[in-house]
This record gives sequence, structure tokens and C-alpha cells, in this order.
Amino acid sequence: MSFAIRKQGDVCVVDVDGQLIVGNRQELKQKVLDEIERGERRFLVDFSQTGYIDSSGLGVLVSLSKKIREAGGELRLASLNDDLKTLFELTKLDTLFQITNSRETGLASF
Amino acid sequence: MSFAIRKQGDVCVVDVDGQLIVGNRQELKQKVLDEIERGERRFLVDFSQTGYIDSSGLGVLVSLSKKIREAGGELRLASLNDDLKTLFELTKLDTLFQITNSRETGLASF
Amino acid sequence: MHSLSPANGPDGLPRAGFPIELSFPSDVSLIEHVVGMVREECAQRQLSARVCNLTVPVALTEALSNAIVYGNGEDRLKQVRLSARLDDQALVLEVTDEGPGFDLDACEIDPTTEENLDREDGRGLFLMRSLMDRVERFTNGGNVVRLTLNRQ
Amino acid sequence: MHSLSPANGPDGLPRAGFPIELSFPSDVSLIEHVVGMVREECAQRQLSARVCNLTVPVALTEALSNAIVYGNGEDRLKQVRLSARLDDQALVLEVTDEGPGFDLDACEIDPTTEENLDREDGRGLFLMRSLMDRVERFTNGGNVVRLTLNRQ
Ligand SMILES: Nc1ncnc2c1ncn2[C@@H]1O[C@H](COP(=O)(O)OP(=O)(O)O)[C@@H](O)[C@H]1O
Ligand SMILES: Nc1ncnc2c1ncn2[C@@H]1O[C@H](COP(=O)(O)OP(=O)(O)O)[C@@H](O)[C@H]1O
Repeated sequence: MSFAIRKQGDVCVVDVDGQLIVGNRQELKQKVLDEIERGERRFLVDFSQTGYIDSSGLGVLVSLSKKIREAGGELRLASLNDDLKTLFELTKLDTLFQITNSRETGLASF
Repeated sequence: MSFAIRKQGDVCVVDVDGQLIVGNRQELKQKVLDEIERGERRFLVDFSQTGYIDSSGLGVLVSLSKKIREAGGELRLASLNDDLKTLFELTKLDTLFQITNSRETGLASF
Repeated sequence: MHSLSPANGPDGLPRAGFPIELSFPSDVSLIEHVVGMVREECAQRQLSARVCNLTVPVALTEALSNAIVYGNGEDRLKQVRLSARLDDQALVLEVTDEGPGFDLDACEIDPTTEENLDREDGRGLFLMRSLMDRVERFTNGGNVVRLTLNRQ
Repeated sequence: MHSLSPANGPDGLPRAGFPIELSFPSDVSLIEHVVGMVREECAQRQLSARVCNLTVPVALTEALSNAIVYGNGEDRLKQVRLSARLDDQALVLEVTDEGPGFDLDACEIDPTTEENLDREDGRGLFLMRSLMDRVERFTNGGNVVRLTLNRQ
């Protein structure tokens, strides 16, 4: 499991490799908060390498989206596989987040 | 865990990502045997992304080195971390295999 | 001492090779490995990709993390117990903690309503209930949460 | 039913939060996950990187795969049991299978001699003995192999 943050244009792209769950969500949260602190405002989380996400992983995404909005920025999600899509639909979080199919459309959408 | 085989010049480079153990060694063996079948003769196994190796993983390396030699080819190993080095030293397999520090020196050594 | 694998389980049904019984200290960093074991066994027993990649890992992670965090207060001296069984009818996951238990039926928060949607917590039991066919709680040498997934 | 985590183990020593007790079907694909759990717990208990990345994973993988392959003949209806404990003195790993056992002392092949060096098998017990401080075998409701690593 690892989180890599990379700048593409003026967007911070976060790759979640492995699971996003109770045991590691703080690490993701801290990394993104550090970027907000540094002045970054546009974030795209790419889930193409992600396994599963639990409720506390979802909770961190909700929390980060608020923090980013408060700072005047935007968070988008990309590349959810069918299982992850189902998870966002079940929790209706697909209505809270801006979700794009691919990293490319996500980057282009800002 | 995954095994990727990639051609660099006339050398087949095998990346072992994760553990090489009883549960997956057959997969590695079959992949390399297929390459020998296809006429490949020079093999470099890169362990930079490898976790641990058990006795049956070592056994597969011994077996492949024989098969490659019988076919008139050569097998070399590269990028063992300190723990893997210790494992090869304990079993004295460091005297059976040609081991190089990096992928680059390994590739250059053929 | 009895045999490690009786031909039939306590319910009289064949055990079909699945049972995993596990007891481990209350540390959330162990969850992923415990779940990995159960997922692998589900895959070996040919359960669907959906069950192996979504249903079981998410529902089980929720039950284990509640047991560790709420049941045992992340006290590493307290143990969490997992029992996973598969028979012709169902996959049954039982998670036991050393806590006093809680009122499962009172925890009926719907995290999908407009006012709850941007809450950070409160989706654990909802996900267990959405993904599994049955979620039950009882006491048996500890607080047990039992998740059942029917096989039809 | 007794408490899940008595303050002291059967040896009278504090359990220090480590104990992992596990019973699972005989399938080599589960080994990596079982080992992952024990490694994670070793890391949480601040054992050295060497112990977490070499000693424990290799020695435990050998014991588990022997139990699954030789002890239980890869019969998924048979169970393998693991008990992992840590106290001030040592890390103790016990692997139990349902087989008839074997003569541990008779298995003294040295895989490092010239004539054995290119053999494909026969390194399992050697590695357990090289990496751990003690390897013992006895019978206790099944064939038990006990690996002990002293903490000095
Ligand atoms: N094993 C448990 N022991 C004690 N209380 C629990 C347990 N599991 C759940 N609860 C209670 O149920 C509540 C709802 O849990 P859940 O739906 O998972 O949401 P969250 O964990 O996000 O609060 C928890 O806040 C807790 O009070
Ligand atoms: N749990 C066990 N039950 C029965 N026999 C065993 C067990 N573990 C080891 N053995 C015996 O000891 C021999 C040596 O084992 P080992 O050193 O691991 O080498 P290998 O597995 O490569 O043969 C095995 O071939 C087997 O006959």
C-alpha cells in the first residue's frame, strides 16, 4: 500500500496503490493536507491501482473534500472500477463527489 | 505478487515483484521455461522489488539455472538486498549463481 | 483434545475445507492481512469476483475495525476473534471482541440522507447491512457480530 | 468460556499483547497472508527489520509449507494451526498439522555441501535451523513444529 502525489500541470494527482482503509487513511489525509498547506488547490485522486475502500477511507475522502472546498479548491475522483463504483453508489457518495472515468478526463475537467 | 519478463537487448530480464515462495514459484518457472522454448538463452532475474524467498523459491532458481545451462544459456541474478544476500550466503547458493549488484552491471556482464 | 477438522461442523453440515479461526491483538494494522487471508480462501473456493473484491473485504474490514476500535478500545492486550465458515448455504463471518457490546438495532443511521451525506463517520454498519444478507449481534464469551452472505 | 486474553500466559509470563492463534485449511496460497499477519505484528512489537523481513517470514513459511504439503498432503479438509507468542525472552512459533509426524533429528541433510548444492529441495529445515535459535518437534493434538527465536 502506498500513496504517491505528483503534480500534472496545476493539478495534484494522488495515486492510491492498494487499500484505503482504517489502517492507512491518516497517511493519505496528512499528505493531502500538507499539499493544501503548500498552496495546492486542485486535486485528482486516481483509483486505478486501488483495491478496496472501507467506511473510514470514504470518511477521509469526505473530510478532504470539505477542507479543499474551504480553501477554495476542488477535489475530483477518477478511475473507479465496477466494485468501487458500487461502493460509491451504495453510500450515495457518487452524488457528493465529482467522479470521472479516467485520469485524462479528470485532468481535462478542471 | 507478479513476475514480469521484458527483453533488454538479447537478455530476458525477469522482475520478481513480491515474494518468491511455494505458492507462486510454479508461475515463475513456467514463464521462464516458455522463454527458453521460444529460443531465449540469456536471463537476468532482478530482485530489487522482491520481498522474501523461501526454500522452494530457491529450488526453482536452482532448477531454472540447470535448464538454462542445458540449453546452452546463462542465468544471472541482480539487486539482492542485504536480507536476500544473507539467504544466499546461508545456503551457499551465492557460490552457485552469478550474482551482480545492479541490473545494469548484470546486463553488461553477459 | 479433539481433531482439528471434524468431517461435519457443529451444525451437522460438511465444513467444505473453509473454516478459518483466528485470534489476534487489537491493532488496526493487522486488519488488511486478516482480510487478505479470508479473501484468498473465498477465491480458492470459487466465490465470485464481486464477493472476493468488494462484499467480503469491505464488510469484514468494518466488523474488525469496530471490534478493535469500539469493542476493545485499541487495547493491544485485548484480543479480537474471527471465525469464517462456508457451507452449501452461506458464508458466515463472526467477529468477537472483549467489549460490553452495543445495541445493534438502535444503530440505524442512514448515511445516505441529505443531512448525513457529508458526515465523515457512520457508514460501517450501513455497509455491512448493504453488502451482506444478515447482520446479527449476540454475546458468546464476548461481543459477537455475525455477518451472513447467502450463496443461493 | 474463558477470557480471550488472560493477563498471563500458561507459562506465567505476561502475554505482552502478541498472541496470534490461527487455524486454516491446508492451502499453500494462504501462507503469504498468514506470514503477513505475523510480520506486521513483529513490526508493531518493534522487532528488528532483519527479523521482520528475513528470519520470521522465511522460517515460518518453511514450517507452514511443510505442515500443508507433508503433514496434511495438501488436503484442504485438514487444518493447519499456528500459535505465535512473544514474551521478554523469545518469539515462539508453533505450527501444528494433522499428519503422523516425522523424525526431525534424522533430517540433518546439509544442503551446502558440494554434492547437495544444486539439489532443488532439502533446504527447509536447514533454513529454519539456521535462522531460528531452536527447532523442536513434538505431538500435541497433532504434529507440532516449534520455532524459537531468543530476544537476548
Ligand atoms: N463492536 C462494537 N462494540 C461497541 N460498539 C460498537 C461496535 N460496533 C459498532 N459499535 C457502535 O456502533 C456505532 C456505529 O458504527 P458504524 O456504523 O460502524 O459507524 P462508525 O464506526 O463510523 O461510527 C459506533 O459509533 C459504535 O458506537
Ligand atoms: N510437517 C511435516 N510432516 C511430515 N514430514 C515432514 C514435515 N516437515 C518436514 N518433513 C519431512 O522432512 C523432510 C525435509 O524437509 P525440508 O528440509 O523442509 O526439505 P524439503 O521440503 O525441501 O524436502 C521432508 O522431505 C519431509 O519428509
